[in-house]
Amino acid sequence: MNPLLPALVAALLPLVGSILVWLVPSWSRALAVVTAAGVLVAALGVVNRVALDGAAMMTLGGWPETLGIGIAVDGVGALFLLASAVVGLAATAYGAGYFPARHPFWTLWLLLWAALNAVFITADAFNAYVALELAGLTAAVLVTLGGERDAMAAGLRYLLVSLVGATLYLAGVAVAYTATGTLSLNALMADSPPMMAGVLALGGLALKAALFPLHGWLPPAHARAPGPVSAILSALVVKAALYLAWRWLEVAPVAAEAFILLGIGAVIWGSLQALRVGRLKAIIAWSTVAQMGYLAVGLALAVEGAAGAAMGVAWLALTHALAKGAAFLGAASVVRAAGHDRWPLAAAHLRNRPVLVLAFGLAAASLAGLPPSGGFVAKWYLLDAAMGAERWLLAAVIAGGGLLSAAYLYRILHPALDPRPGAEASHPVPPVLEWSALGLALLVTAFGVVVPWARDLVGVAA
Amino acid sequence: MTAAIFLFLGLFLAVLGGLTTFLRSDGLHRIISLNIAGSGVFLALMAAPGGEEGVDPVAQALVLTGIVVAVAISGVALVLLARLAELGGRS
Amino acid sequence: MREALFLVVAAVILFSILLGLVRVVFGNEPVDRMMAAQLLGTGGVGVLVALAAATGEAVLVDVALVFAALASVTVVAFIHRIWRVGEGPRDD
Amino acid sequence: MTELLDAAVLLLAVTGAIFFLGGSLGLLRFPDVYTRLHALTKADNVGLGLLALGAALHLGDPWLIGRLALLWILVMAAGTVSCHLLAREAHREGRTSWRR
Amino acid sequence: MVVLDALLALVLAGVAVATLNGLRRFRAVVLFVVFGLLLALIWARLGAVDLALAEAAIGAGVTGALLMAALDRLRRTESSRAVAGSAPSLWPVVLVALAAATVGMVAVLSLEPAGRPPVAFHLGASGVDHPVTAVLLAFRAWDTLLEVAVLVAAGVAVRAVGVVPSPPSTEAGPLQAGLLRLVVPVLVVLAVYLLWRGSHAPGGAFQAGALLAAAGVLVQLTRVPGPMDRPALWQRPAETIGLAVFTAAALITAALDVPLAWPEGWSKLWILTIEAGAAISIAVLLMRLFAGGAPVAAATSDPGKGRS
Repeated sequence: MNPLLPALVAALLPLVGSILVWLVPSWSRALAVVTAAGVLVAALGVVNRVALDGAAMMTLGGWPETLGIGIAVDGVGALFLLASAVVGLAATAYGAGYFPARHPFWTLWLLLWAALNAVFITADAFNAYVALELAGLTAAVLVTLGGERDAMAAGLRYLLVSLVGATLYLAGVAVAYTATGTLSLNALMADSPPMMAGVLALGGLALKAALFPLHGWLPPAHARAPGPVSAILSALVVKAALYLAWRWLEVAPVAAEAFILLGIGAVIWGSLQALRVGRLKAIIAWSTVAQMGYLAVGLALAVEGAAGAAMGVAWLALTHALAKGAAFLGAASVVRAAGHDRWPLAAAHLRNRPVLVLAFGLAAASLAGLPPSGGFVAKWYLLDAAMGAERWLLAAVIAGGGLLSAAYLYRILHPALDPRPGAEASHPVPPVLEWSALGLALLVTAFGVVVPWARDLVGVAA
Repeated sequence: MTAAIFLFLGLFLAVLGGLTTFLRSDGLHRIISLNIAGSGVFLALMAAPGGEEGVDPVAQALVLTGIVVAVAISGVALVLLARLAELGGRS
Repeated sequence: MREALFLVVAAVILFSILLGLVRVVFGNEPVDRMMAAQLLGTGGVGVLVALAAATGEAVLVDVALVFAALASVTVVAFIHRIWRVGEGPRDD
Repeated sequence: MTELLDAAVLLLAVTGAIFFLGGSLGLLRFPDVYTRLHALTKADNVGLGLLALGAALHLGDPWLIGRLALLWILVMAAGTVSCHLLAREAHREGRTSWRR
Repeated sequence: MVVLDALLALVLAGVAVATLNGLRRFRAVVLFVVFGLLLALIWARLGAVDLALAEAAIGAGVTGALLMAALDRLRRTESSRAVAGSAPSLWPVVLVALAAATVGMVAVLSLEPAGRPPVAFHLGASGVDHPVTAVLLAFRAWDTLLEVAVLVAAGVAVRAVGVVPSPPSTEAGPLQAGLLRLVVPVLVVLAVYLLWRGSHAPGGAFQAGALLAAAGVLVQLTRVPGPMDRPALWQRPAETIGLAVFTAAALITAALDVPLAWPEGWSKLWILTIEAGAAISIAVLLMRLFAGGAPVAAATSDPGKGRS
């Protein structure tokens, strides 16, 4: 069977779900969970087929590649799709315990999910633009669902920023199309369009991926969004822009050095801010800024051909998605129990919740890159790639950044492990909220073990 | 010649609108600037020299898609802006 | 020859649009701006009709028809949303 | 026959263009809302009507002439209603008309 | 011709600068509407009639109304808006933009001419005779499907953001009601005509949808309460029918192992069906953007994220 059909289904199913949810709002939770299960099955199917038969590419509608829209999956794309399916399922399950049935969250989230999966399978520069706009619009509105003023302000800012990013990206696509007459990313890679195309497109994508110093919009948006939305945004939405940046770096490899510099800045600045801020969700949001720096560095190394970097960045994207999803879902449960997320004040609500503490601990281990976790493996590969390319400064930043993240994550865990008795929750926390966070955290730990398989899968990319 | 004039105009509008977005603090002005920048990009794409004679239908389709997407997003941005003002916040 | 005539007419109407724009840009109050915008809408129809006559492209008449059918929407929105009884149009 | 048609088209198109110019000038030079509205409607109704008639004579395709006629009716209706609404609101607000 | 084009370009550039210059919101709104009208003229001059139709329909019928509705809501709530004394001067930006455009122009014109996608060659296989429609609904149908999803997302978003307090109404008066009786039927006929004509000449779902939306906006402005002011059973199906038909078509063709390839011989029917659904949805969704949302549900607040 063609691996692209399940890939397309992974993008179409959420669309179907969003329509049904909008038409029959009282069943929305059940419909969304069924959709999420279907997307997971489709994503597993894609991973399976890619592992067995290798990468695949086709043009929708059967038109020639110069005319139609191509979709493609390779090992890396399959991993991104898998991350989207797993985190999406966890967020949907969490949302079922968090949002009531007749809530706009359901339609918007399923539309967002369709857009993300469309990005992960596309092989067309303009199709990526439309999918990015859909993702940007739905993500920004999801931020505002809490309804408070700060959430509205953060969401509006996010919407305008993502419109700026999309317009820049579109300008890049326009230049590339004018110069080469094609929109297919593969053909663009071969034709090497003028540098301006790559600069504009990558600039727009860097803005959407919150790459330092264009990250200003991310902490307020991710920290102010409702609980499961934060998890989706940090785990998946920024990854969509990052994934496209990878594709475009292959088109315009000259920008790789800039990504390395900005990535180093992001690791340092994001970590320092995470050490400083006084709210649980803000700590996690700033950690996303720092981790996007790692990913940018990894992308650049992979594009420059450093051995093992592609494996490192694909694995880091996957494990960061899972770990960050677990962390934000856990944080949302703390917020639900405490009524606020001022830190370390709210930590008292973490203490007598062993499930949550375990989830945070495992997620933190992966984020800091401690063994045994998927994050450890990913950072190991990145370190190895940097040393293999004889970039010692970069290796030092990767290693030192791990220490910094351990420091800010210790800020979360230390008060949680305090032996004093915990506080009573002000709002009940349904078990599904805690267990969906733990599920992601357990999975990310398990991904520290299945490395050889993954290595083969990423090898399919080439 | 016609195409060259409008190509220049499109590039001018794209840069002008893009830069002005960062100079304005008022949300409504920002949304309008962004729309002008987008129109500039569309105009440049349509007026840029194409391979063959006549209008490139692919470019037209892309711009049409872009126009509809821009209207949808601007509409939501306007409603969000108004809602934020009702809550007493500033953009 | 008639084609050239219609081109000149299109240019003249465009010039009159330019004059009307002066009212929009430097006008004193919203009503003036709105009236001028209305004139520009009609002017746009005029330019399109003249161009259609000059180039023989009949599709342009359809564009003009769309313009004409929508000419009142903006003014009606202005009356009902901006200039309401007792408030008067403010420009801010 | 063609010469006659040429002359008619010329006359109609040029007069139409002059009405457009006049409307703009009136908008610029007339002293108050009511008089400016007066200038505006002349351009709308007469200017475009003459121009459309000229174009119709020039093109001579019946299906096209029908669309031009519809177009003119629509513009007249829009102009009439817009000016009525603007004048009504201006009047309600108590604006007095200009006197020399 | 060149003189006309140069004049048009100058006027549009001037309108853009005037729109961006200064702090007055209403002035910016009116000038932006004018900008859209002139842009439609430019599309016509470039021979892009589909774009001219779309820009005319959206620019004259939707954008102005959307902006004025937003301005109205802003003014009724921001009673003491502190307007900054004066905007920073725009002239340096204009100079920078002129310089950048000159550089960009030289760069673009020095490019080697590249080929374009072979639309004409495959037009016969697409099922329609108008190349733009063939690109939108056959060659690049996946883009258009996602674009319809963007519109649905916008409609849902407007409802999610919250309810609009209905404005104090000015009564329409007999003349405006008469206008409605003339213009709305014309707009509907025009929309159907453009939709049908899209298969062989400029026109199509978006132009038709935007025209219908303009008709809806006129009704919304004339009747109190308007059709979108309170929830009704038809609204949600109408908002989603375009996306539903399109997604169903994609799923059926994917099940046949040829995703988004319309069955041979039937493609025109498939394309027209999808376009008709899309036009309805586009119309209702654009009206929704204008009218603002009736709330889906009371938004659950996430406790603990109050004012800081």
